[in-house]
Amino acid sequence: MKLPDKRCRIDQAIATIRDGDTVMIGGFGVPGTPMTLIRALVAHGARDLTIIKNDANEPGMGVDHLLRNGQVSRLITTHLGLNSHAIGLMNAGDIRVEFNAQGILAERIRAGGSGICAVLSDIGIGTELAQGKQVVEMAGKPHLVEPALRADVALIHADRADPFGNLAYVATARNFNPLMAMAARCVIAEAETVVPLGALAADAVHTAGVFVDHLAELKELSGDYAVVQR
Amino acid sequence: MKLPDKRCRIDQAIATIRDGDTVMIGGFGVPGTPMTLIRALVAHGARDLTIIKNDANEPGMGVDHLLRNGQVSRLITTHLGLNSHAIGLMNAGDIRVEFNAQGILAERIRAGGSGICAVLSDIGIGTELAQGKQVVEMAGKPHLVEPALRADVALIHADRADPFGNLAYVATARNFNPLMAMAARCVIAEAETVVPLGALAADAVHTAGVFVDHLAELKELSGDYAVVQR
Amino acid sequence: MSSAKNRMIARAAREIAPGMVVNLGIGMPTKVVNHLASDFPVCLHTENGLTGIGPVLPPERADRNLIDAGGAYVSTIPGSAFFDSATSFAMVRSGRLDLTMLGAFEVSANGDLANWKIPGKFSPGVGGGIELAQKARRVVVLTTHTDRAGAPKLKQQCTLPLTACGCVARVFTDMAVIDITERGFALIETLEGISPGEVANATDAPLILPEAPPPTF
Amino acid sequence: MSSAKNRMIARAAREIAPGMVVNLGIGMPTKVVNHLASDFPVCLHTENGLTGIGPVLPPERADRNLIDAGGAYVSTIPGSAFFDSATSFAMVRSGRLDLTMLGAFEVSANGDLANWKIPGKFSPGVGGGIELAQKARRVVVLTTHTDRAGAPKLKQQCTLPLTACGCVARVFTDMAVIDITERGFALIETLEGISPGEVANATDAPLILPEAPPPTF
Repeated sequence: MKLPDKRCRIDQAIATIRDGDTVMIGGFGVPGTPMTLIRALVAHGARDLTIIKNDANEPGMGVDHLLRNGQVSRLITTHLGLNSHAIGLMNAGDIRVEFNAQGILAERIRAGGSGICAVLSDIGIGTELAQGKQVVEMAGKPHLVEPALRADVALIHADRADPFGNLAYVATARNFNPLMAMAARCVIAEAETVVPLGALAADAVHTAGVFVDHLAELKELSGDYAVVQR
Repeated sequence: MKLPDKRCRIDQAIATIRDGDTVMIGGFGVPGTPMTLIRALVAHGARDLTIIKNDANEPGMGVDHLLRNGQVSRLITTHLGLNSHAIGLMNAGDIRVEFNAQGILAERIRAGGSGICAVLSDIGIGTELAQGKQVVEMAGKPHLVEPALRADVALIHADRADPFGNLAYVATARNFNPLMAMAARCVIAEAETVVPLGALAADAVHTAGVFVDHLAELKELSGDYAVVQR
Repeated sequence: MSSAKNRMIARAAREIAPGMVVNLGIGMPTKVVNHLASDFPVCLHTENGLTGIGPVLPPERADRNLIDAGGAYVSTIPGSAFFDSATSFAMVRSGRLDLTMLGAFEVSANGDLANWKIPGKFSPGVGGGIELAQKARRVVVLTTHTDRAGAPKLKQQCTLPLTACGCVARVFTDMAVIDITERGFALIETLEGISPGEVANATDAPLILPEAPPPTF
Repeated sequence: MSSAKNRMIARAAREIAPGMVVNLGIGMPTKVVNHLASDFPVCLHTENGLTGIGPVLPPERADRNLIDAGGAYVSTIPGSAFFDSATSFAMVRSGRLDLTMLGAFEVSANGDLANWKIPGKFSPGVGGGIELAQKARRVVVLTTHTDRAGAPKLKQQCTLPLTACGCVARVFTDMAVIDITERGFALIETLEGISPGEVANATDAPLILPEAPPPTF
């Protein structure tokens, strides 16, 4: 047996995204944000997207390009504190924003990626984040039903990959990437380096290739990925 | 800042286990089973234990020593097919056995290790494994409530560790170990090798040391760990 | 193994399409791998935490830490990956397994599968079977057509505790290839030398026969 | 930063006991680390996926892939570990954080915390704050005693949306150290030069005073 090769051109992979799709995008700040795939999605132009991402990056960076291009109608996120532009769109009613507790967003995505329908949690009970949520009693205590999240497409940034789509992340660029890479019908990964099959040790794989549908090697790393000067 | 040192003697760590405790034990077959910690628990003699383990190893191996020593009153597991002795104890009513679907056992342990109260799943609906379980309707469909599992103590086998308790596993010896290492009040890990702080790359850690309470280096590897001759 | 079983297993191997992710259950399904070419593009999954299973090794070359879910000492291939048990079943339940091949005690005409328990006689636990049966995109069964006493395993309804309901798409036996259709069992192929009538006689439910003589394997 | 704030932060640093796992929230809590000795045995956690945070680095030495939850370019120390966001909050919710230090808009006399939203003015989202506040084994707050308009932040009841109920054990301010007790706010220490009466006047709830003059910091 040998493992299939999933390398592809970025534009061809992104072309499968349709108006109205739900798109998960990895990253926490700049680290782990698939900047090149986002630029390709801007060029592609699909609209009315629901974006699931921890944050909205900063003005003029990453997912903010999708916001500025009017492609996003809904954002499922945890914190927009570094993007005043996104907050402005939210306050103007131009995008609908659903805030999740950060670890609950992570669990909902992981549940979606694990074929689990929902998790029961006591996080947020007594706060406005509990409003409108289904409640289940267990052992006499109330718990919130946090439904699994899945997406049509996940955009993932990895440090290294092999042609089968096994991925490895580096430092805090891991964050939501391994979770989202489990939770979409179509998983598109960009990797800074693609090594030959077998060069990524089986014990060092962070996301197994079976979760990944399309893999693109980044020929060069744009300034989008650089250290942010503040 | 520097990280604390968690190295300890095996007998001292195991001495904290009390009659009636719930003990998670890693491993799927021989790989990943903490054979040395199990031998120490046999020597310690704590009784009326609830053991949570994927399987019961084989007759005369691993957790079967605890069964033969009469220390186990209850076993939460997925499959006993390779241990006719354990099946005999179950059929004679000497131990109570609760069978879980294997991935659901993994999820229940992970939920316990993640501060999640339960997961909702459709696995087993329409089979006898669904009997007696709480049902929650979501989107008009029934789902089974699978409560989180936690333990008083988890016994873990790792390939490599550093003094802070960061762990790395090898090959299929990983299995339930990273999940159980999250899900117990007191986590005791045995490692084949303990390397200096910093020698285990931060990206290569499989279980972060914050989950681990006590770490023991195996001075020599007993025959318990060897390839099984059939 | 009998020649009929061998031909059943060889026929089942043709069920695997290039590029698939496949889990082969313990027993006869595991042997399907022997009928795949060494360069066939497929990813084999074992639920104890490995994708990219390589050949089984003899004890003297075995890695003590590398087994499949049946306890066989296997190996890796370039591109293999190890992961924990939660991740392994995340793959299964989230639909990343294209195909699983399982054994069976009974299969019903609507695709119910019973393969884990015989009350009072055999109850070792369900292991990973429920999730494989319920969640793989395609579930096929490899089984002898009748049990040791000659009783049919393909029945109108299962009498044993179920593994999963309505999950089986196709059954490979030592007599035939049979699909589960909306109208029940349908004969697709027969073993060379076996007639459709013999298959129908060994099946404890109506068997839809093709109009022309079916292909043989 | 004012001298009073600096002394508050230095005092808060003494809250960290050897061997603890600690998460320091964005803002003043992050600065607590500057008051720990370089060989102090502690494990700092940041929710974007790192245990064992090392010193903040200047841009020219920064690793573009290595930040803390506040976006600062940090470093590792021997024994650091990286992990994904689900694992990071698994640590938080399963009780592996001994201590978290958070900022606050308001703290109530029963330990309710409001620190994420001012309706109509400020609502950037809750981030990881709820889980830190609700699940760390010990939650302490670092805040100025009053807001910019001079209004007390310690109140009988919070008026802003809550982060978590009854979670705060202790508050460090630029005037005092105050514990939340079953009977409400209790004065523990005062900033050097501040009298218990001044603290009570700046607190919008009853303040239990010690019988003897409290220690200063």
